[in-house]
Amino acid sequence: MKQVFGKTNVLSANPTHYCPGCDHGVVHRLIAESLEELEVADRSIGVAPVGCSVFAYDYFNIDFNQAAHGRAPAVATGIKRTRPDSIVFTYQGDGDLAAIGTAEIIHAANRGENITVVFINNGIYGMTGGQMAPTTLVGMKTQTSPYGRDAATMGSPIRVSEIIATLESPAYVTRVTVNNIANQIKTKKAIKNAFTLQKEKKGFSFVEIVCICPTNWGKKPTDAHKWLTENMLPVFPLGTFKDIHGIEKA
Amino acid sequence: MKQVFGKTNVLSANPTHYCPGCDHGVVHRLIAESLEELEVADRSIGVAPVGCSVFAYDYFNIDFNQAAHGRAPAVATGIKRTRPDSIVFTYQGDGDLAAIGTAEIIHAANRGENITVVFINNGIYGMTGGQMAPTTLVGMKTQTSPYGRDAATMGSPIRVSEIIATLESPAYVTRVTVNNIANQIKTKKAIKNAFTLQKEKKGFSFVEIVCICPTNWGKKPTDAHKWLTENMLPVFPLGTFKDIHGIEKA
Amino acid sequence: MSKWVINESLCKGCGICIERCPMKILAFAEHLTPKGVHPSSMTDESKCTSCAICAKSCPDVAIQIYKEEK
Amino acid sequence: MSKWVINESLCKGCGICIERCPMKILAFAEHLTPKGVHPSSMTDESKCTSCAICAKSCPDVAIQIYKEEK
Amino acid sequence: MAKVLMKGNEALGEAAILAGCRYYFGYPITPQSELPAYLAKRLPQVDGVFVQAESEVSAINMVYGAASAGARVMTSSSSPGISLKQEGISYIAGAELPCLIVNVMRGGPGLGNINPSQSDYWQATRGGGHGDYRTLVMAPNSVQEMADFTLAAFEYADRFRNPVLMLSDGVLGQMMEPVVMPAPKDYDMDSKKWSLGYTGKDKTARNLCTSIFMGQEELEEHNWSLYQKYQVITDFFKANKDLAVEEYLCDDAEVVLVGYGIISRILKTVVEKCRKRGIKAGLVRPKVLWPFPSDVFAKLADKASKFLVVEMSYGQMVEDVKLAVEGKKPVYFFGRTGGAVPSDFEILNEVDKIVRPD
Amino acid sequence: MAKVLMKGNEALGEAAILAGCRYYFGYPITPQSELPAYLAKRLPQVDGVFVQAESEVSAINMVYGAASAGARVMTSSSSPGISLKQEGISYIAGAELPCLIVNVMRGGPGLGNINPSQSDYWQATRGGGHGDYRTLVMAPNSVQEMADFTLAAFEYADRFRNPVLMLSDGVLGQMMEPVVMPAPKDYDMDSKKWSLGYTGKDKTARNLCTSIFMGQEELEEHNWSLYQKYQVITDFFKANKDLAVEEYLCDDAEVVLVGYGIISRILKTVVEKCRKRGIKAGLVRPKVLWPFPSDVFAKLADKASKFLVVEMSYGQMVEDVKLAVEGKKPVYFFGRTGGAVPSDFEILNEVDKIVRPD
Amino acid sequence: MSSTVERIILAGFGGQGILFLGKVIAETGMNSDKHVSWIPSYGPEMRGGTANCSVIISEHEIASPMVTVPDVVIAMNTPSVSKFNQKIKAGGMLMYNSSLIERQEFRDDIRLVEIPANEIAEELGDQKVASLVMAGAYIKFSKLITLDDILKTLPLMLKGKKQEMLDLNIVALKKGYDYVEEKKYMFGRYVHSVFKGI
Amino acid sequence: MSSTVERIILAGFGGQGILFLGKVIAETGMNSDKHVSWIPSYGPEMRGGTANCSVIISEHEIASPMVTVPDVVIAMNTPSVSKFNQKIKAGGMLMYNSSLIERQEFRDDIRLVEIPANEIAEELGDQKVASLVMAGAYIKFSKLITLDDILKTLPLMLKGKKQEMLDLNIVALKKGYDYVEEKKYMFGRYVHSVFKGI
Ligand SMILES: Cc1ncc(C[n+]2csc(CCOP(=O)(O)OP(=O)(O)O)c2C)c(N)n1
Ligand SMILES: Cc1ncc(C[n+]2csc(CCOP(=O)(O)OP(=O)(O)O)c2C)c(N)n1
Ligand code: SF4
Ligand code: SF4
Ligand code: SF4
Ligand code: SF4
Ligand code: SF4
Ligand code: SF4
Ligand SMILES: [Mg+2]
Ligand SMILES: [Mg+2]
Repeated sequence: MKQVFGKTNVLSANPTHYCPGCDHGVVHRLIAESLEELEVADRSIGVAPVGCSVFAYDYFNIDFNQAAHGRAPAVATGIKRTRPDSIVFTYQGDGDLAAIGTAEIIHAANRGENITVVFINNGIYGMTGGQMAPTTLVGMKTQTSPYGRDAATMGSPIRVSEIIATLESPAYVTRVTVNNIANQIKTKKAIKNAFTLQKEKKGFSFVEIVCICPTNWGKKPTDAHKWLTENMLPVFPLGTFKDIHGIEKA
Repeated sequence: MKQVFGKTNVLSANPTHYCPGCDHGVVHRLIAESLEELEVADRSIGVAPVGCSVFAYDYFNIDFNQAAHGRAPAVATGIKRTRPDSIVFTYQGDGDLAAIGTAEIIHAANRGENITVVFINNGIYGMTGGQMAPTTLVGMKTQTSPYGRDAATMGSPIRVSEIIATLESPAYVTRVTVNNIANQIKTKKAIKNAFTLQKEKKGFSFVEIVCICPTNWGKKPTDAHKWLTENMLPVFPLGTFKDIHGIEKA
Repeated sequence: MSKWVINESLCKGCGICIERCPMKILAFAEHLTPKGVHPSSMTDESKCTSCAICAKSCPDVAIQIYKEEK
Repeated sequence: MSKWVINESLCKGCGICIERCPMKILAFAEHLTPKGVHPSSMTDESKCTSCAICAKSCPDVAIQIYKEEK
Repeated sequence: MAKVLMKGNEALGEAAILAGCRYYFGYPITPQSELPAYLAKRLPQVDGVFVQAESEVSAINMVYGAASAGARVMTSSSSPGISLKQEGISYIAGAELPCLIVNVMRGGPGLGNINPSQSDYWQATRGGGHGDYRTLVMAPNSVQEMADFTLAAFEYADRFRNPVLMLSDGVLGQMMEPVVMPAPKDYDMDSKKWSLGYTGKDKTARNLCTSIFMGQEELEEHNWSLYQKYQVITDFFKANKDLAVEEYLCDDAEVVLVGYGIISRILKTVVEKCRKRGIKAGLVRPKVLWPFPSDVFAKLADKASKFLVVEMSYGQMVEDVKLAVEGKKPVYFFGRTGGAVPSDFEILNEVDKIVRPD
Repeated sequence: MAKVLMKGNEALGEAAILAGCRYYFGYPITPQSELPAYLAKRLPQVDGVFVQAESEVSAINMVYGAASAGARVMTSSSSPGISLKQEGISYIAGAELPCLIVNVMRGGPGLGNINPSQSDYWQATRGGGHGDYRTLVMAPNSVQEMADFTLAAFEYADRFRNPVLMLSDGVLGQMMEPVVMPAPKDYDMDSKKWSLGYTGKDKTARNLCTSIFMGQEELEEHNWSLYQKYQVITDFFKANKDLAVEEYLCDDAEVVLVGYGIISRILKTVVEKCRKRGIKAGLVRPKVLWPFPSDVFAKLADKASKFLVVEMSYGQMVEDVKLAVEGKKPVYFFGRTGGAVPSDFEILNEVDKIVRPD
Repeated sequence: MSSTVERIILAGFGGQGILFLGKVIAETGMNSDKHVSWIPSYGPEMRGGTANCSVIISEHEIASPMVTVPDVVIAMNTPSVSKFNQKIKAGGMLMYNSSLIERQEFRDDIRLVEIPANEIAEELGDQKVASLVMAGAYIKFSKLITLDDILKTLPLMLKGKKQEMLDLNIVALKKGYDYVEEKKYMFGRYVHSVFKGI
Repeated sequence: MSSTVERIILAGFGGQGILFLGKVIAETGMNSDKHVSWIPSYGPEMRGGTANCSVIISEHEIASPMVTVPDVVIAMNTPSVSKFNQKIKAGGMLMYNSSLIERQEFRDDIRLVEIPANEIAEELGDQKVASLVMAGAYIKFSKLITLDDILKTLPLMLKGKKQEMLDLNIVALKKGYDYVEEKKYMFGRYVHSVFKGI
């Protein structure tokens, strides 16, 4: 018998602390596999955020830095400038990246730091128990929008990929999801594209992944994926917003 | 003899501390005149930034708050939520708004705070003696880009209006300049539009004004306006990026 | 040796693999793991195509898939 | 009374009004103000159209413009 | 009013509403998240405003804005978030604006953990921000006090035009105890004539809120007037000792235990156990950490023979006790960190070591 | 090397390069802007990296990243900017990363002004950030020391894996004095085996940089090990007194003047004038503010009869002197704020009042 | 248990209703004019991991609300036993959910009470009320609150919930209460030997 | 002036080259093996407003580099006189730019030296060298640095600048130096009365 699927060694053996069905686990695997396939794992440095993935460093067998809430792109800048031959990526949630870390992500992107940002957009603050994120859908009830997000006073979901794409420097900006296997394959491709560009020192790459948070959405994982498809994707359309080196066509 | 031009009473009698020829003075006047014409001066509250206009409160005869560097939109949010019938505006430079205050401006805009933001884009940190701003042109020499801004490591000028326009909530986003009298008239119109919308509680308005900093550009004021026209405007195209209530056509 | 191997200590019982298996041959087991979870289990391995959709769907990389070598 | 009135203590000698006056009738004065500035000055008021371009151009609102009433 | 079983975080939230606070700006962080969650529900019911800011930095600056416009306003966070607010707090103190800032302390430094801690004492009492300024710092030790102190805090803030910091911790925020809600206070925004947007008829000049004083003389004068105000606050609490400090069995105490917040509750148990064992122990519990009730300690230093300070840190308040005691008597210290709340047994053990050093 | 007339800010920048520092991340602010301007020019000449961050918050986190990757790295700012860095500093201390943070102090609180000041002493020495941590704090008093201390700072930072804070002020940053640049040091990034991206051949396990310790025991153990390290640092400076403190004419001094930074220069003049007038004055000048050279004061308290602490604030370091003196002798204070650098005359006047209190 | 104060630690899996169980006891105490306190464990271990809370009911004002040496531990799963078993006061009580916890070498200086809470709950058709079963069992031993007290408090706490829900909770409570009665042989100061003997 | 230390405050408008003037003096002192220090005023008043700096040249190590009581004030404009006149040490010197500063009731316990710096500079064709004229005049009085010293230092400071530029600066320096010589009547410890008499 030949193994057709097993765990990559870039993932550690530690069981994750994520809730049952949480997409974080899948995305971790796709990153790990990409680093392995590109043969860069031994010189990769991850930057974990504050958020559910704060312990990401426990799940990857690579060097890791645990950054302050929202500051991963600044931390990654410091690391990459110091170790330009490393493959440096941040892994950030929507509270981390789109709220407190707004300035850091925009300016790292604008400087064209040669890093990769994996952005987990699950429309909620998972770690802290379900508060409203900048990407929370209008009408959605959360701990801090108990009557539903009101666009008039709390604003509408922020589309970060679209914002990043207005900047000149970023090389690759794309939005994907892992709501089914077909999309998971595309996500893997996107992550690999991003790391390939970095390996080739071609600049800043940004992969937004629309994800579920079954726990704080109050849904079973399988229902959550359905809900994501029906409600999140219309607001966060999948697609590539910038690809200055045409890597998707290559 | 009839006076055809005099100083509005909304401006104070204090001479400004601005350098000879600096556009800050003109923009101050346009704001003051707009408030007067809309008859809202007595209920207007300005928020001064940290930057050359830190003393703006000395030049207007209205209530003023002097905010921490970059935080004027947050401060204005606090004021406006507390005094919803006031006319609240921030007056911010490009270091203030586009660097340290990136998160604050984006999120105030996204919440659709019913405030007006006047954004003075002079491509430099004036107050601190000429450091690189996020809007500094590529190649431009500053205190902190002594060999010229290098797009590869320092990024390219950020176009804030375009970013703000990607958000759903803002009602009005426009870029103007005061490099000549014709454009000054358009700028006055834009500022008045912005305050009119606020008066009518129609949401967030954003007026970016491309300005000169003769001192730190090392140019005579009149040359600076020429330089602005030839070099800044191609990078920061004038125009209205968002006008959801169609005020410009009204 | 099985085509479908699960590490039950990793399984959190989320049910995604069960839903996504095109052959519909996975189901929650009767028993509980020490974590208090009914793990995913194989009901009819003969029907398994080793497509690995289940394994790739698993957020906890709990499943390994083998295929008969030709 | 003049059509063109300047408050010299406000003038910083930036020269913008001088450049923008369509009639080209403004020029730097010979004298220095206490601030050490050669202020803008009127060379030929008869040509002044009271268009106020100079006044509106002045960042320091140093100029006031009057027009003969008809 | 009837007793309700409530979490400290929630009791504080309800009390803020009773105090007339209608404006909350904050950012989620454990272990204080019940407080914003509570207010997100309650404030809209009383025509108040709840805004989840994009960050702690933004939140404190919203508070700065709202306070300048006359609002009774608050924010809350936990340790790392409070660090981010330091610039803003310095501005608020500099501009002499009243507001309430709640710190439900957790373990540090850095991300640390979310367990209860008292390691932000210095930050709170010495000003973690820049410049010569002080925040009035209060330290409740029960859910009831989380409520009662909140009402007092808003009063002090307005009275002294100064930010008030409520220094709580994970246990106090998370625990439930019965609480009787204090009576509500009326609050009229236009009671602040200096506020921006003031709509009172007697408004004459325009109002200004600033912390910039460019000239040397100007700033020194401002610093001096702040300094004078801090003296006034200090004198106020000296004159109203009961508001500032709780003394328990100190009259004949040979060893005086010192602790604030949740620790003081444990120390009370320790004092009781000590007394049962024949050790004359007493307790001083500062309810207000700044201004520190130094005179109480100075006086006790003439009577008691020893002091033992207990903190959930490696020793911060102990410095204030030492400063007050001025070397007259030995001041011992016992601390636990990381979220460990020292038990009465451990502390008893320390007392034993001190009392019977053989 | 030849003497060069240089600004303190620039001397510090050049010295950083000589120390092997090749990474600077910062954000402009007066009165330290010459430092980034200098390094923006110089670093590219030595293959170094200069990044103007979008904010102070971002800058300190870039430092966190670079330090974790093994860089000799620094940032600089002035008071309000340092307040914004507090969360980041707490992280750096928590993760035990070496780096240099320069504060060219200006007047506060809030925006204050840009004049020289010493009102961030508490923030620097007590940790303005959250949690039980310490930064090593150095206080140069001349342009030469701005350079010399910088080399030492990087050495200490690496030796103790701890952030070092250089507490300077507007005068020291802006003034020019002749300076002889110290000899350059070699620095090899891969000397730090623990660094992320470490490329040494002996790399075995993966490297990790974090400040989160979720479990209570874990964090307490970490806090304890930090505490132990702080003891080691304290002991190091006790054993190397000359590195930590300058004493001048203290042997027979009746009144000991105490001040750091630029103030200590003025105090030296005052001491000389006192001696001329027959007043036996001496000077203690801490060069290192944390760990505070308490033992020097403790010892002097047995000899000298009086202490006068002078600061450009309303009294911060004076607490450390009092803690050290333990009430044995009176400790007086004189301070000016807002940018006023007290003159020798004023201080002399204070000395007179103390020495001849009639 | 002392007749003036009861210090309880309740522990189990995140989803087992531990915190609610603690609240029911505390709220009942409060409504019976006792002094009470309730402190939860909080934080990430709650997700997936274990949850616990400390409750004190007392005739007198509660100085320290921290429970380091509990009079009673109510353990709903195995990890809870290992975590808290050693902390119980000598002469105290370990009440454990025997549906999920195997008999083992417990301490011999404490009282042991074995309640098959999940099985009883399952009989009632809803695993979720296992915690109420434990509450009922606990009441049996309490010197400070009674079944009556808790029956008065529960409806107040479940206000707004469906009547069936309330009824079910009450039944579970009573089942737990009665179970202790039936299994009289479980009492005794040192029941360790009893186990061995069985 | 003492022969071991000279404490100078130099003040004027922002654009008058005050800081550079101070640097020239300090740098000259350093190159002549003296101890020196230079402290600028800094900040927003520099823009448009006034600038000033304090320079000390000393035979001995400089304890305090702050100049509160200057031996010499070099004033380039009127506000500088009002700001610093009263601070000058009794017996000290006020050297002022009489091109921009009117004669007035100065103090009668200081030496006054009047230099029409702008006029001299204008004669040389460049207003900007007015500060060098003052430097030259100052040298005349210095006990610690000489014209020769400054002539050696100036080229080092203007390295990279055009030769004409350097030449012009040197001429200005000398003009200032010589002007003092010519106007001998300006000396005298208390010249106040002289003014009155003129
Ligand atoms: C400065 C600071 N503020 C707030 C927090 C609390 N906090 C931890 S995680 C988090 C948000 C997590 O949400 P997100 O980034 O969306 O990640 P997710 O958990 O959803 O994956 C917050 C606010 C913190 N640790 N530090
Ligand atoms: C927290 C903080 N960081 C930095 C500064 C210093 N500072 C003052 S103004 C300014 C930038 C001014 O530039 P800009 O916003 O473009 O305004 P301008 O002066 O060009 O009008 C900076 C960095 C400060 N006061 N506070
Ligand atoms: S809280 Fe949400 S995002 Fe976090 S681990 Fe659970 S499901 Fe995933
Ligand atoms: S520095 Fe520039 S922006 Fe500032 S006042 Fe002068 S010209 Fe205007
Ligand atoms: S490998 Fe394919 S067929 Fe086999 S169990 Fe998994 S999903 Fe089903
Ligand atoms: S997807 Fe994985 S965790 Fe979920 S049920 Fe299947 S095996 Fe278990
Ligand atoms: S009013 Fe018009 S014509 Fe008259 S001076 Fe001004 S610009 Fe010239
Ligand atoms: S525009 Fe105004 S400031 Fe400029 S020269 Fe004319 S009058 Fe003077
Ligand atoms: Mg999220
Ligand atoms: Mg600017």
